Amino acid sequence: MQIAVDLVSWLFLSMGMFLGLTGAYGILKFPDFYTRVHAASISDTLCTACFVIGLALQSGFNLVTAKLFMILILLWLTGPAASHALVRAANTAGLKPVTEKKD
Amino acid sequence: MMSSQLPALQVVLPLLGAPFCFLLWRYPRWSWALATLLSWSAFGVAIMLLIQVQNAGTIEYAFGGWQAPWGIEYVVDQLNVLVLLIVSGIAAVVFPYSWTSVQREIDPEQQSLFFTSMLLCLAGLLGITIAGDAFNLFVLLEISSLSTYTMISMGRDRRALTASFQYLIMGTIGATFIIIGVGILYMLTGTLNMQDLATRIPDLGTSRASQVAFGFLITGIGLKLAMFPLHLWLPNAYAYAPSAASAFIAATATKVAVYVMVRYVFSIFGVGFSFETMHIQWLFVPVSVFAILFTSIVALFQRDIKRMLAYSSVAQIGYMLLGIGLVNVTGLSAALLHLFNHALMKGALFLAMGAVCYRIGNTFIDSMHGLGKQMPWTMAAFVVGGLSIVGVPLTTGFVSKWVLIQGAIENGWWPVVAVILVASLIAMLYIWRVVEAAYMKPRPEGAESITEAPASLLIPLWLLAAANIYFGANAQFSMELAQSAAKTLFNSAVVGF
Amino acid sequence: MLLCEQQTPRGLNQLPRKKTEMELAVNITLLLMLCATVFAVVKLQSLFAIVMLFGIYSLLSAMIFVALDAVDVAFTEAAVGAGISTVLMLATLVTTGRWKKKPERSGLLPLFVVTITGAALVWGTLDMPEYGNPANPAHHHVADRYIAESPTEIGIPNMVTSVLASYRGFDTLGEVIVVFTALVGVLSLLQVRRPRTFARKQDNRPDTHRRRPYPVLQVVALIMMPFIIVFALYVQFHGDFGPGGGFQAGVIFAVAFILYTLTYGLDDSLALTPLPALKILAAGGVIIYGGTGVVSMLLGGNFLDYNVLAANPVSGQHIGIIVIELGVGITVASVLITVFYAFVTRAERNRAGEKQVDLPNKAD
Amino acid sequence: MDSIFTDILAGALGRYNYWVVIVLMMAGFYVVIASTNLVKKIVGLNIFQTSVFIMYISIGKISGGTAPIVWANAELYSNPLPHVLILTAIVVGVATTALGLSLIMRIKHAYGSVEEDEILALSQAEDEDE
Repeated sequence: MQIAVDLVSWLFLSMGMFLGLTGAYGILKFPDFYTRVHAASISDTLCTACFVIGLALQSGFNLVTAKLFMILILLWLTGPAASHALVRAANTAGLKPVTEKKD
Repeated sequence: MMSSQLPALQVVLPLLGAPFCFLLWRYPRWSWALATLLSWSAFGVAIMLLIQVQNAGTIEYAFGGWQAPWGIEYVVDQLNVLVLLIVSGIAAVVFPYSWTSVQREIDPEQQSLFFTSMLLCLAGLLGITIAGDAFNLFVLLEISSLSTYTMISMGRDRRALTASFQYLIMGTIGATFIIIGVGILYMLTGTLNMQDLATRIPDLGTSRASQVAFGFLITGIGLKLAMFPLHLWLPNAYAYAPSAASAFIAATATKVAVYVMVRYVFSIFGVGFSFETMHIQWLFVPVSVFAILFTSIVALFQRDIKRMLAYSSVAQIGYMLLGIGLVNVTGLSAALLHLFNHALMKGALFLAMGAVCYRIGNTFIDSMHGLGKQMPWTMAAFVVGGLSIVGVPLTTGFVSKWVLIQGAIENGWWPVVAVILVASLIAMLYIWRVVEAAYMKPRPEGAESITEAPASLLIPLWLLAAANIYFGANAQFSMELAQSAAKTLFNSAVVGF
Repeated sequence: MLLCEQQTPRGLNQLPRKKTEMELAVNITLLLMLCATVFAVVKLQSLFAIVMLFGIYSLLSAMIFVALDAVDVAFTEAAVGAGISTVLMLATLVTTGRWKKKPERSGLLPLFVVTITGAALVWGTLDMPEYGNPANPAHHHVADRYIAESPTEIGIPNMVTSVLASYRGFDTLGEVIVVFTALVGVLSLLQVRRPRTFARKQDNRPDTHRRRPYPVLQVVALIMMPFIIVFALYVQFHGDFGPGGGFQAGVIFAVAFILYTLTYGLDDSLALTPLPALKILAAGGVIIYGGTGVVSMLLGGNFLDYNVLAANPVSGQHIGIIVIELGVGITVASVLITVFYAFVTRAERNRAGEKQVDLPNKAD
Repeated sequence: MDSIFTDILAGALGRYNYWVVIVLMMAGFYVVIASTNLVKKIVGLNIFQTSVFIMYISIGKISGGTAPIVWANAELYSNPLPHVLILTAIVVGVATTALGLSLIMRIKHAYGSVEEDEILALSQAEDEDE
């Protein structure tokens, strides 16, 4: 049983790690600001979710898990809002998205 | 019961008066009245402390009732009671003066903020003076520094802003150096209490870490007291600050920093460590000789008299460091005496400039032509202060220079004596420039006629000018205090305060 | 290092040794990241990037503080350094522009000064007590008593709070006064005013200069605010038992209003927290703190001696600490809110006046 | 030979923390004195101070210790005193930063620039005009 829980937990943790790395790669590779924010925010939400679930499985059913899920809710609330604010600010400042490679 | 609380009251009264002063933002006059009242009460407390110290010796006060190395302690002894007296005395004169002066120089909206800053600065300086705890000294130093930056930035010229910013950067670097030094000392000894440090530092011997701590502390304090190559913030800060602030800061802030230097060099590190291991005199003497000559000459070429006085201040700080660098009792008592006397003379000179600024709006030498006739009392007070800077007999400046020369002769350092004399000559020249402009040159044709400054400016100004003459003619009081403090610092340096 | 491994007392399992190694690895990683951040700051030209990197620097050092067991400090650094300082710097950039105009001058003299200072320090470390050794002089003499006696003398588990509020309570009063002094300074330099008043003067567009509503952000901010405030109160009153206290609580409380200002605009938030009230609270917090000291003086103790506040010294300490922490929290919160308003007022004023756009219209 | 090597290693292990902190401190200090941009100066000042804070906290660390909050299983606590000092210093630091930044905004308003050399040139021109 313990092994099974550990296995699932590690699955989630490595999934989170993979998503985090993908996000980081996206930030480096994508062509302009908007796509970069997109990469960061997508990986941000799912990645944290995976981490929290993985850690919650590690700790078992107790106060720590409850706190972890509260953190998750907080991040789900603030992360997208922050991405939204960023993009909106860029748009207001007049930053144009790159639509085609050669212009 | 109250008498045992005096050391706390000395600082707490102005410190807690400040928020009340701030709350009166709609009524600047009341906030000024409160500040003045508190500055007088601080002076009263300082006098009572002086009497207590002379009767009963060193007073210790434990904040929160916690014994010394664990809690924060205030210590009042013969050395710092002198500084307390001069800081609160200057405040008691400058605060009443400030109302009229501030009316001309600061917007009504900001006046109560100005008085609050002055009160905070006073509290910080008094606290630094009697703090017995190295870290508490840093906190109080920051209170006084932040309020000083605020006061300077309220000057009318836009250069006041850059002067204040420059001071903020250099002052914060200085303060950070001080906490680095204190941190290393704490690492080596496990204590922050000054008395405790003084007993534990000799056990460290000549460890490298304590030498580095010493270096950082000296540099940090040197920045605060405008030790020669680190003085760059000072001229602009004094020149562009509002008159009342210039007078208060010039007369007190660097003096308190000199006191902190003396405290660290003599009481905490001890004579043996500072002068035999670190040979700090070989820093102080050349630096101060150079400062005295160089900045006196620079002062000669200033058009703005406030700026000229600021450069003269750097030179005068040089005298104090020179006194410390002589490493004898006479030299140290000269330094302490000059600390006291210089506060009196610079206070008087800057107050006189404040009165001039009140009438003509600036302090340039060419706009002061003919002022000797039109503002006779103000200019007479300026002349008294100027004579004191030069060191003419019967003024305070003479007394401290005389003792300083004696100290130099004791060491057989004749070139230093020559430097002091030459610098006095240069001082005579720069004071003479003002006297010439005010008394010999006629008021230019068509210039608006000017009347004497109001009594609310003249009375404080003349109180300080009179103090210059009184303590010059009758130097026994300040001399005895300085000498006994210097003796204790040399003799019982290791034992403590 | 070797010495302390022998002295680690716990023998339940192999955890301590593992923990120390783990700490070492975490420490070194964080320190390296700090170095990288700092060198980027030295090199970069974009002020915006520099300020953001400073926020990262602060956050990283907060993590180091956690690794070095200084949880209270970490909390404060994260809230103050990474939070408030960065926000204030960003607000300044709105006014001053985001790009440095010129590359650095060649800094030979600064480099010389820095090298000398650094070399002196390194030279000094060579005979410094070893890092982390429990036998170091710093951990004995004064600190012993705080660790051994404070839980019974003061009666609260968090030793940092005991030392901060009671043994060194006067330092903390000084610190509150420093914050108050900063308020005095900022108010003398920058005014706090409703942007509407001077924007109207500039041009008579009806109400268009008012911020366009940000529905998403405003809703999120409204959801967050009560939680932030509850958290601030928790930190305020739980500081005796866990990390936290008046400073951290004050900063968090201020953050709630900064969030509100960012999403709803200065007009609305000044209506919520009028300036005179903030000023009175800022001074009031100092007066509460100092007043506790004065009361203890009147009751016959020394300044800030809480033992005399109640019949039983320990409950006296409790009362004293709660009251002064409250004073700290009130002052810090209202000062930071006011300072932020002052910064925003200046930025808004710039916006109402000449509009300067210095954002290069490129992704890179 | 072996003992010398372990000595050096132990010495380095015992001090690496201080050394890195010194590097950080000096980098911050360099930014303060070398940068011509006032905002960058303030950032440098903050980095300088934050690094000093790390130094203090390193002084207070005891290997194998725990945070100084009374806890049933803990036997060794890290030293709480440096923590208290640094709490104070952090708040002092933010106060200085706030004041410095508001000065910068006023300087920008008065001179139209936050570059030190431009401001210096303007001030000098003013000095000569008088």
